[in-house]
Amino acid sequence: MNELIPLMVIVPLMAALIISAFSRFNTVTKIFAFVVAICLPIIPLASNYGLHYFGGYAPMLDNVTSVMYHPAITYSFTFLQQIFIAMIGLLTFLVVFIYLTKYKKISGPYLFLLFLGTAAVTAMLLTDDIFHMFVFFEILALAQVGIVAASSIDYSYEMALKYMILGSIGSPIMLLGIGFLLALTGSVNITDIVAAVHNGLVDATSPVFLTSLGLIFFGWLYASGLPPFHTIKSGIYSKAEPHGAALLQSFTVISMISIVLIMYRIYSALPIFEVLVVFFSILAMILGVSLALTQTDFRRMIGFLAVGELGFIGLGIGLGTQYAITAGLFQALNEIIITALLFIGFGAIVNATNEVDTRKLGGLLAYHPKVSLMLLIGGLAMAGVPPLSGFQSKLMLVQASLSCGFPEISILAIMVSIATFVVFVKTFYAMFLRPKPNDLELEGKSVPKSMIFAMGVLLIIIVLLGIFPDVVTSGISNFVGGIL
Amino acid sequence: MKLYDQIFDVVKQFRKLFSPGPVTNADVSGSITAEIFLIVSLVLSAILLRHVSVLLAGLVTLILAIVLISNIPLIPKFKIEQEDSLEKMLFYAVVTLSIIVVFMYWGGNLV
Amino acid sequence: MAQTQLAILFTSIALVVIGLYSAIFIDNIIKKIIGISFIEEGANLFIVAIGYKAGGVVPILMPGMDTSWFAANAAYPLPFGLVLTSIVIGASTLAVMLALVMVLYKRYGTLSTKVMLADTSKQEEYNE
Amino acid sequence: MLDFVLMVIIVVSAILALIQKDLLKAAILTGFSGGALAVLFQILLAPDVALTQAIVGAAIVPVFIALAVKKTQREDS
Repeated sequence: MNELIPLMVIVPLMAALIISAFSRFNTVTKIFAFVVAICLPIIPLASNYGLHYFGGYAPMLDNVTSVMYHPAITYSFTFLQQIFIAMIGLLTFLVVFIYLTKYKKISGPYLFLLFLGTAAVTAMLLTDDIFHMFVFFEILALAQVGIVAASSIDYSYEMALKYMILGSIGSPIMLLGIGFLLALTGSVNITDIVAAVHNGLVDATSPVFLTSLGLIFFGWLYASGLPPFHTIKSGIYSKAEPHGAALLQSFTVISMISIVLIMYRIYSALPIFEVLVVFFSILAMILGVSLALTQTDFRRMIGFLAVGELGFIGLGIGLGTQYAITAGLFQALNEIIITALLFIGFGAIVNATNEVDTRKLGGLLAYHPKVSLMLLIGGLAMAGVPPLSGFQSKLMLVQASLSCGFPEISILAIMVSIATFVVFVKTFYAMFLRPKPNDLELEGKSVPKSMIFAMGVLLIIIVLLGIFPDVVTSGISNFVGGIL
Repeated sequence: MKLYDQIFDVVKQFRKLFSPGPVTNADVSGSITAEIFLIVSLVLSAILLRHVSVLLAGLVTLILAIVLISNIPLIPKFKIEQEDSLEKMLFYAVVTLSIIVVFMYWGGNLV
Repeated sequence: MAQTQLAILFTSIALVVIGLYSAIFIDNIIKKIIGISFIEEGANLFIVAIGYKAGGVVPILMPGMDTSWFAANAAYPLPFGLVLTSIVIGASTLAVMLALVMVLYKRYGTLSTKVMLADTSKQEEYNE
Repeated sequence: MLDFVLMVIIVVSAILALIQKDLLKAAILTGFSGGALAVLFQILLAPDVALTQAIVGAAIVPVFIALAVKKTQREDS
């Protein structure tokens, strides 16, 4: 059943094109988008693991040097790709569902952008070809800009343009890094590059190889929103529509882990790689959380928290043992779900009050008890309170850094978790528990049912992953053992 | 007494951070938490230098702690540097890029 | 000759540096976008130069060519294919940026980055 | 020899485009730079890339910039 592997990219891509072409027919397009969105999480779950060679060009064995060459663009599909693609598919389904029920007259281009982004991140996860990854990375950047610019929030165009200008520095620099690698190895297939590096065909200590790491690393910083790009990432989250922001952060997390896994496979022999990743992750954790503490716009606050949580993922990868990388990837999965829940929930509050300033809100618990309860559980999961899923991954990370001989990092991770908890409790108090200000109008506005449904689904996954983490971690651990 | 006055001045300076608009207790306490968190976490991450050299780690930690504490409140200065104007973001991006490339080309083998 | 490739390396580095300079120091947004697009051109030029072979032939197998001679003398075609994609991506990115600039010009009436893309709180003051 | 001349043209016209006060001139100089790059690609044995770059770099990009300048303002103030 390996024919299903390319379909994971082709289905959302074709759906995007068809929807934007036929968006005049409102009802038909709605039904079509709904059906495609339901298919997205089902395809990866129904597919078998394996490799897919585009064009059918199987790997060739060079008889002289007895080295395998991969002439085709290769998609590799394992447990890690399956779980992440299924999760992103589920999230896309929920976001599309919220969008379809919220507006009577749908906009074709917006659905186009949502499906295009999903297709791009799926391809980035699956691909074993570094240039193919770069192409979809650029497509993803365009889709993200479109999602931000399409929102009706003030100053969204400005933020989109800022993101794009920074992106047109970040992406060519990454392309330059890929060019350096191509010059050294003569191939863009990652398996071939890794083989060349490990067989000693490339001098791992040569300055050119190190510079290619630096350039690709800078592109990775832009893709994942670690410092110095943390302000723009939190900015675009706060300027997108809430359901769009929920999808945007998952795009960020997926592009972060797909690029960092590629870098890990190529550069893991260099000790400087792990130092760089850990340094920027710690910086992201400190800056993200300390800036989140001082925000008054709660969408911006969640944006900074999301950036701070990314530091945990980088920390897991940077420590470099099997247990640590498993913890980092598990944290990535949890963060996708939890941050999506928070964005959708706070978006529901914006929907019901038209206010984003925490100083002007209050007393919402009595008006929206369901939303506030689910938001409370989501926030506790993000801060790492047992028995929710965030606790499991953070516990694994702390144990991993202790066993690597870095107790400082464990203390730092725990402190960041506590500060996250403080941010959340402060906001929850200001928005839900404090007496209602007199000039706040709450009558006659309700939260859409679809948002509550989406939050409920995500909440069930959070609780299930918190109670049974082994379902995911054992599979991820096998995958990590394969690339070490 | 100067340090004492400075610490108690911090709360007054936070008022400017949230202007225009009212300042609530939760915001001020959040800012104070951020201040303490920033100092402690930076000092804590300086201890990581002990894997390079223990003496260096001790010196850097001490100097960093003194500099940070004598410069409170840090959060207003910090926030001005990280506002979302394009110029500041581009400046920090380009500076980071040049530091990474120069460091990798000439010093990538030192670690 | 390797001289050409070295010279191209310097040219592409010069283009990248021009782009980075314009990103920081040029205030006019259209000129800034023009400058940043030079980074992309520098990267493209570098990648094309990887495939170049001094004294080689264009990597198209014509009828009547000896295959082993062709394999030894043709330029490496993989980077060329990559650059094709990259050029198109660069042009589309530029088009989207210019479209956003046109929309924002109507709101602000100036092309200065300091006004148009300042901090959000300052923009609120400007609009009031 | 032609390749070195072209490289000089690329860099110089890029610098000149950035110091113009008139944005339309900057657009035309960008086209110069893109066209010279296309010829350089031809010399570097990549005729397919040269064709694309000639269309995109020498025609489409300057036209886009000129359109943007026409819709906004011409002089750099």
